[in-house]
Amino acid sequence: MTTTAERQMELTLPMVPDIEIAAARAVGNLAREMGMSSEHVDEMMHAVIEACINAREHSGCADNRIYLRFLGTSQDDGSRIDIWVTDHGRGFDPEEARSRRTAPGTPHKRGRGLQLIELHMDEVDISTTLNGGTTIHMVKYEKKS
Amino acid sequence: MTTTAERQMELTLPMVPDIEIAAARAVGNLAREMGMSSEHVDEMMHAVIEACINAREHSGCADNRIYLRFLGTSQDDGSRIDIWVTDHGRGFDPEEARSRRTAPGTPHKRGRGLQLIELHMDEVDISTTLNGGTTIHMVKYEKKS
Amino acid sequence: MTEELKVAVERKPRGAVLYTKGYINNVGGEEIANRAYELMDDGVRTLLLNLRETKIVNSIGISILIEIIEKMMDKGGKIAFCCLTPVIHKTFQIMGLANYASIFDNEEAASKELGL
Amino acid sequence: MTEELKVAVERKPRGAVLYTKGYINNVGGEEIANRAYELMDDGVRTLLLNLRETKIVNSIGISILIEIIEKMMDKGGKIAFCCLTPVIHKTFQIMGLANYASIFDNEEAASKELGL
Ligand SMILES: Nc1ncnc2c1ncn2[C@@H]1O[C@H](COP(=O)(O)OP(=O)(O)O)[C@@H](O)[C@H]1O
Ligand SMILES: Nc1ncnc2c1ncn2[C@@H]1O[C@H](COP(=O)(O)OP(=O)(O)O)[C@@H](O)[C@H]1O
Repeated sequence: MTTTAERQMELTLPMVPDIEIAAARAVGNLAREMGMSSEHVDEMMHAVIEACINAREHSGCADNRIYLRFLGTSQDDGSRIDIWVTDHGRGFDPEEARSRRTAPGTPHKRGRGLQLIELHMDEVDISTTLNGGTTIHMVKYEKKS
Repeated sequence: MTTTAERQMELTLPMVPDIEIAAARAVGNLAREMGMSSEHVDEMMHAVIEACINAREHSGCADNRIYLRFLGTSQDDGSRIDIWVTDHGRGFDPEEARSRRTAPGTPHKRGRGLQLIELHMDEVDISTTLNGGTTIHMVKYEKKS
Repeated sequence: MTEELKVAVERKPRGAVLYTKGYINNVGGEEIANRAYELMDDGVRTLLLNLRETKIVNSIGISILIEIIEKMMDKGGKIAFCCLTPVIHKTFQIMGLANYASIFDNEEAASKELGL
Repeated sequence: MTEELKVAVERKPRGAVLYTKGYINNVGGEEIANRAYELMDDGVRTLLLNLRETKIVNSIGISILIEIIEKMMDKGGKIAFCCLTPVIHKTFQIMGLANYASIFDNEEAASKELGL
């Protein structure tokens, strides 16, 4: 397997209203330029939006910044986009957050952000430590057809 | 003078045809989101395009990558965007390149990239060393009206 | 950034259609809610939301849509959606919204089924 | 990336108009050149390039435009431009293109002046 093209973007954004749109647009452009299908692009954009909203709404960070990194890799058999969304906030317990969830499809007003992210992306892992901030890493694959 | 908002983007792009459009689009979005006028946005995009083309056409770099950094700062009296376009190539002598120039307006097929960049941006400085690569740093201001 | 949602209302013989354009976030959701509550106060009991020009929603916006549906159900009315992008459709399903609001592919099918 | 330039040709009683859409880079410039040379071979001596739908040019693309102008001048014809964005207009001036090609605000003014 040879890696033919790789592009990376790092983005630092202030936590202001609607800033998640800037983040989503940036990853959307990168994904489109790499030839991802419009539905995959859309899913990634929605996942990034939820991750940014969580950082803004829950992290309580002092520096008021969201740090994003996007890595796009093209390989013989398709392409892959890795996304990291990081805040320097209070961190949380993902297990505890998961246990507060209701089953998908049950109408529930909040507590769906992480669930949506998991649904839209192929892989999701969260590294978070108490007062050490949170990074959510997500991956989307697109096989060549 | 208080700095109210700052956003940064770092972008690593492969040197493939038309990649300068991805770079220009990224800085264009950032500038628009910061409220820059469409003419300033357009000028920045054209400057970034020329800088990326120079890196691709002249740098002869081995890693085949262009490194971009955009920094947007909003201040009381307006906003400012700093752009760095870096390659890890052979470097060049900007004085020598300038001396090869013809006067602006004289029809001439090549040798206009740096001139266009200087015209489109408010400040331009080039750091380049033989075989140590090139960074072109450019600044665009927009005063609040 | 201006990602403001635009809402247009069209009254129909037996209800109304709400057209949205743009990002449905908290502010956009509230905007839709205000227009929907005005219509409900006016006696409208069948409301179709045509999201044709909305490409992005977030979970806060959707939770407001769920509140609107609940209020309408309390009044014995119903809310339906049409013209969703595939990803918004999927999102509505996870958020549980598809459970008590019908979702149609296009406005014609929706109007016919709802008797608008 | 597909930033392909599209070119459309419209023959006029006394010349032709070339409409461009998209990015004028080396490839786009060559595309324009091919169409322009076809028209010249066909005897066209007055050619208007309407750049209405071009928002971005690069210096390589422009140098190809200069070549086209030179070829046309050799044949005793003329090339003009219209509908440039302010930044493209400025760029044409520095590149020296404005020196031997007229630039018009809109197609009407250009057609009238050129007698197309
Ligand atoms: N970046 C973060 N920093 C701190 N806490 C977070 C972060 N992201 C998520 N959480 C916690 O996880 C919970 C679940 O998040 P989520 O599934 O997005 O639902 P919601 O945001 O609607 O509460 C949140 O309520 C919050 O307590
Ligand atoms: N990133 C770079 N690396 C090496 N050489 C460069 C770089 N950028 C510019 N140059 C040198 O400077 C000269 C002038 O550049 P420019 O004004 O853009 O004109 P052109 O690219 O049309 O030659 C180039 O011909 C090249 O020798």
